[in-house]
Amino acid sequence: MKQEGKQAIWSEYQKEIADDKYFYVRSCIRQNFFPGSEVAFLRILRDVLKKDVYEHPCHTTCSGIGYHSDVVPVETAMTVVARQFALMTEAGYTNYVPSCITSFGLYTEIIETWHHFPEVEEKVRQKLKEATGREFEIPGNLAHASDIIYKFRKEIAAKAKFKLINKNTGEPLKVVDHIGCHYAKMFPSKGVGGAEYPYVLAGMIEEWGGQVIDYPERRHCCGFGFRQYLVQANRGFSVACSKEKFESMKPFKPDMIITNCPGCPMFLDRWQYVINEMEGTRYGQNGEGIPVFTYEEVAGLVLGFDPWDLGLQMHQTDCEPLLDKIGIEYSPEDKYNTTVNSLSEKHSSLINV
Amino acid sequence: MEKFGFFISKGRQINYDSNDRSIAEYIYEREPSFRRCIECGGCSATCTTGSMTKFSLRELHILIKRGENDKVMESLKKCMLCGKCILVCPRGVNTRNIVVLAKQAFQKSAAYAI
Amino acid sequence: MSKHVVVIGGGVAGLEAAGRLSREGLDVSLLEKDSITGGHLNRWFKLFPDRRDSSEVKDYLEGLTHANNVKLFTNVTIEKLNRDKDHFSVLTNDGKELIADAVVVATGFDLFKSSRKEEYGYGIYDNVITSADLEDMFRKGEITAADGTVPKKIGIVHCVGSRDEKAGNLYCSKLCCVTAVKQAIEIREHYPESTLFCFYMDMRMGGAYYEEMYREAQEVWSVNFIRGKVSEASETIDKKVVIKVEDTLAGRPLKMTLDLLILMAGMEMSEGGIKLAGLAGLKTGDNRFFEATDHHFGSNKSNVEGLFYAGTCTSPMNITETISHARAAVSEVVDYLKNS
Amino acid sequence: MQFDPFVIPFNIGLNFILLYTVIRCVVWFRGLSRADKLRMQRGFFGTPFAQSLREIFLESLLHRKILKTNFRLGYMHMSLAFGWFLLIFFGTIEADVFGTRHLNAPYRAIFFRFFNPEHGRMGFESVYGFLMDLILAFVLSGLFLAIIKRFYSRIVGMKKTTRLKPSDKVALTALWLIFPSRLLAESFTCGAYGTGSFLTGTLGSWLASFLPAQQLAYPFWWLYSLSLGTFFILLPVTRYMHIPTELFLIFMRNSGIKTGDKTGSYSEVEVFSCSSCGICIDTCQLNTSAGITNIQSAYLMKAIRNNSNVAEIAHNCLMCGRCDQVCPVGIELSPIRMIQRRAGENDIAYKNTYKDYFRTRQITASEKPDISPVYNFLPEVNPDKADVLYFAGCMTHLTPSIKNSMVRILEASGLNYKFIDEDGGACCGRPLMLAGQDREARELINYNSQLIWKSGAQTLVTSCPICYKVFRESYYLDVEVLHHSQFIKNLIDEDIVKLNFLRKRVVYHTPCDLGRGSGVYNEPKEVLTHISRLEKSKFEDDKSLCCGGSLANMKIGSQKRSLIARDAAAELTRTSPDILATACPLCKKTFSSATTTRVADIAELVAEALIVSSVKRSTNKKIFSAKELAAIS
Repeated sequence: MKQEGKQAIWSEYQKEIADDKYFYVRSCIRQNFFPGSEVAFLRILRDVLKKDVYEHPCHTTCSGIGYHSDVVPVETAMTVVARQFALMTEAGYTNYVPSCITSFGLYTEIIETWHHFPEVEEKVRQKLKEATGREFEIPGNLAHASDIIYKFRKEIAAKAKFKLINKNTGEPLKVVDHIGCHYAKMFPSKGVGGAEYPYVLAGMIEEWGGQVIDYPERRHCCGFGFRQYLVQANRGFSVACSKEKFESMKPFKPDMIITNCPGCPMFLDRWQYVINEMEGTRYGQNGEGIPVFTYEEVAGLVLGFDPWDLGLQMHQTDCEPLLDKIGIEYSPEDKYNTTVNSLSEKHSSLINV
Repeated sequence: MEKFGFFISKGRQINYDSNDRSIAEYIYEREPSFRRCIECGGCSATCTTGSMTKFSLRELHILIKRGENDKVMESLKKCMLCGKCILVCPRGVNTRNIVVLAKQAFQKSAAYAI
Repeated sequence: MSKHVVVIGGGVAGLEAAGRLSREGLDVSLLEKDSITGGHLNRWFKLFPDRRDSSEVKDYLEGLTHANNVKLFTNVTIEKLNRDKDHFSVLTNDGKELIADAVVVATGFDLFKSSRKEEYGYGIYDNVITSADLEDMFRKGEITAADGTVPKKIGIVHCVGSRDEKAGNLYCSKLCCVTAVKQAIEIREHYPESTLFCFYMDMRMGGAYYEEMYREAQEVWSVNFIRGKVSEASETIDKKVVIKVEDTLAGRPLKMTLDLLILMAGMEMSEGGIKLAGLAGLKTGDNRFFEATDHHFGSNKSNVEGLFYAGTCTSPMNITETISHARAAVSEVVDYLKNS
Repeated sequence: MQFDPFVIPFNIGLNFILLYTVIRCVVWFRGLSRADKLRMQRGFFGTPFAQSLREIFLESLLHRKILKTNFRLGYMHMSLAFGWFLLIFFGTIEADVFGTRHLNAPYRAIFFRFFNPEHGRMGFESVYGFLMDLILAFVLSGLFLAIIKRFYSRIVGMKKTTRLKPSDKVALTALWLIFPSRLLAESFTCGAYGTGSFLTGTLGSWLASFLPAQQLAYPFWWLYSLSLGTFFILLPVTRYMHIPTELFLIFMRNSGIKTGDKTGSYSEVEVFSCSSCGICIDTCQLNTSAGITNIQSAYLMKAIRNNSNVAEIAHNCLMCGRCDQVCPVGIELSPIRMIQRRAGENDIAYKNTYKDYFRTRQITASEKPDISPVYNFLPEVNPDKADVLYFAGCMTHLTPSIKNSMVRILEASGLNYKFIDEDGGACCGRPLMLAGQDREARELINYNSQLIWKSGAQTLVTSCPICYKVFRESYYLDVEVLHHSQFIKNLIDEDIVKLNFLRKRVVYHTPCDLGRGSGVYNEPKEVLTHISRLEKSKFEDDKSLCCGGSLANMKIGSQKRSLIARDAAAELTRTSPDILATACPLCKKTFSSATTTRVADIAELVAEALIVSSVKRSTNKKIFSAKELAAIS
């Protein structure tokens, strides 16, 4: 692997990312699968980086999940998206930051479509006006939440309490970065580092002390694929995709996987359990699984957040071995005992950093 | 074990690295014209058997060459050796001998013993 | 007083045109951007289909120009090219101004930059090389993987940068197939224990004796041909290359680990040509090559009177065609000068 | 002097070979089926015995067949075999008449001169000596040719000669030494005693003039005896075993025994009767056109004898049957080859139970061959009733002009016919049989038979000699099977179709499976005579060439096939005929790409010659039923 080759490509795929005043929209799935991650994002931006992040209470699904499951027509999706943009416009923001990769993909796709087919945009504006009376501006800057963390990776590194380093050996942790398919595969120029060698997560890993693992099935989908998972009979295909990735990354002995998509951490995490139950195979070291994290969780860990505040207890593949490797302290008995009160207490302590 | 209501799918991908190509090697050694095939499909188009049932010598050629041998023998048996394929082959591939050799190879190979 | 013709580009077409023009009794200046003439011939080792040494062709071409007293200017690029009345004024980077009665443009082609096909990882993966890199190895007489070992399993990807909308080139470079076959045979000759795989979309073996070479590659050299466009390459922990391709004839996706992957880079309009087109207002086609005034009987004629094209600056050509095209350009020039 | 130690090698050899031959014949006899044993017993006491003696004299001694095909080669064989026989015959008489006593042991006749050095000085003795010298000279002339043939086979009119294995070489050297050593031994003895006739006497006295003849004679008698003994001892492991075996074969054949379809005593005797004379090699087009010189029948016989590489040889043959026609020993070469092809298949189907027994001490369970039907995808068909069935055959479907011509002829005939494989039917089964896969072939035969029975037809016409042969030989059909040439001949004879004269010069190529394979030689030629000017080629009837396209050969590729086709077509078109006619779709297709002369099937020419207007076009009403037609013809 020639790093300079990759750097040449990364330098070609740099995107503009706004540096403040974000209109943040949550993800349908992530709020349920990894609720700690979005909270952590807000804490990092507001409390650690002191940025202005606005959340609108009337925000709904972008309908991308229905669009990609073939149940929502594109015109409907466009109008729903137009409404989200209207909320942003009404709130006085122009920098749109979705938490979900599929939303990001859908927004990109729709904005691009409108660019090429202004008459469609005109029609959507008209329909939105008729239905809701709202009007919208196309976001001045559209960046995925992981782009924001990527942008501030150095600031986070500067405030880091931990590095992605095995404290026992002093070696960097071997980290697999998995990028959601809808991040850059549709529009390579819209992703940091492009579609073939995305840099958005790799940049964080490098900055925070880890070593990026580039394995043969890096580009492969996690297997979520909407329809593949939603229909139970198809789940065998979904799990087979994850399995292919695990088999491929296994020789590299990764310490952890980091992802930027709602579905990927879910499936890379849960399918490890399923594969172990069905075939008795585990892919991590010492007969353990490979812990899977969202980028917010990793950022939070690096900044010294409490693992249980980050929602790591929601993971099916245990994350404790990794915490031990990094040297992060945690209380095992608190794992499932977290209360809202204790959370807010810890917040205040953190904000004073 | 059907614990979750589904099985882990086996991919359709040909894994060339791990596939067994001994059948192909057996044929290559004895009938070098096997290498000349350009997969034009002439043989399958004229095939007496192919007109009555799903049987494509062209496809079998490829599957043997890739080491996807699992269902090839079953198919090979359907050939009547009538020889029309030889007459249409633009590359002079000795197709009948390939069928005979492939059957031989399968029968000799312990891995595919019936 | 004999008339003066400037030939731009000292590759196959330029050398042939310059030599022949000079033989016609014209005063010829040959401008070459490199320090030596010969163009792509300098990089290629053996030529298809007869596998002769490229230096033989180069010797012939350079012999032709030397014997006919062509004025050669090397390390020269063109800064200005204007037509005033019935003369051309050619201004070079070293400040010379050449006044010519006619100009022959023979700026040739550039090889497609394989790193643009990011999914193949050229410049990133250790063991992904191009057809041109392989020719360098042939010249050295040693084909090795990045770690110096002898590659056993070698893949060749056809149509890299050709017939590919994503690469911006809709056309077929037409010589990559035969180059792939030639190189596959050469590798097998060099390492009889190696196994070769050619991944092709179509085998376009249109030239004289090309198809015969293809047959020979299959029959004598046991080269395996798999029909399908390689979709992606990646690297294993031991630096081998894993490729994914659909074996379209089996109707199944296929995965294979290779010790070395060779990309058959296609032909593109040269950067020098594009620059020249801008300077002189020359028409280029959708494929970015110079557009001749007529496909059938004006393939040397440009939209500027007195300026003619020779060789691969108009479309991909093999050496035979390039030389023929250059000779045709010569006859166009002679014809033009006679009547002007 | 009655005995000398030097005769011991000869005596041992002779006794050994006699005993061996007797035992071998007994074993072979016991291996025969009951019916064949009876045949042989009956034959031994009947006319076949006399026939056999006659044949032995004509073929084994005089080599009449070889003499007819190739005089020089025939002379070589004759001089060695017949000459040696005469030497023994007259030698025995000589010993009996002139020796000290009657009824001598064989060695006393063979080494007569040694024991009677003074013999031959006067009168009748010298005349007899002259005769013996003459015979020896006769044998030596053959030996001279044989030695030359070994190194320059063309001199005796052979393009190729057989290759030898080591034991053959030793035996051959011994054989070559026998007669020169006899000549020298006798000459030295005669030289010493001043006896001998024109050969031994002259040579003897000349040698004695400068050599100590008395002392040198004895070593040469030893050499003579040793070479005889060595030759006899080696006989069973060499090709020369054919000498005694052939006699037995002739008796068996004249008793009416046939090769059959499995290895048996008779086929074994045939294999051992092959003298490797190499005539089959010279006849074989794979040799003469394609340069393949290791698969001919002589090599097959050798491979079977030596148990080596039989399968590869057995399948590399066009099965044109040309070698069967010329084999001077009359071995049924093609049936033996077919046995080997089938045997190859069985080897695979039945795994040897005792394989590796001595290593593992375990008998592996014998695996039953897979006998589940493989062609069960064939559709069940209920054909319309018809009197005449037309079965074009797979190959004919690739030569649509033949198929269309036959349809025109059938239409013109007004017969109630049905084209059963119009949309492509199942294969006839012969290609599978030729590959040795009889079981699979039987499935197709059963399928087609059902089809034919269901149609209720009485006549089955096919355009393809391959199909024709298998329909006749391997189908159990209650219908008359006709090749289309025979069918057309009937139509002409019965005036059912009227034909123009085409005014073309035509050479007819007899397809292998139709001619040598099925014995149909005349009908196609009569049809052609009716419509064109038929000219003769050098390769008429059973001498006809193979086109090279034969399905029987599994091994050769298209290049070799076209070499054969080109040579054959060139021979056949030597007189520049307008048309090269044949009666086989495969021959037509093969020749078409091998010559610029127009190649046409008989059916095509007949269809061209058809006078349509004169035909009563009653498509539904039949003019003749097929049975009537058959009865007439």
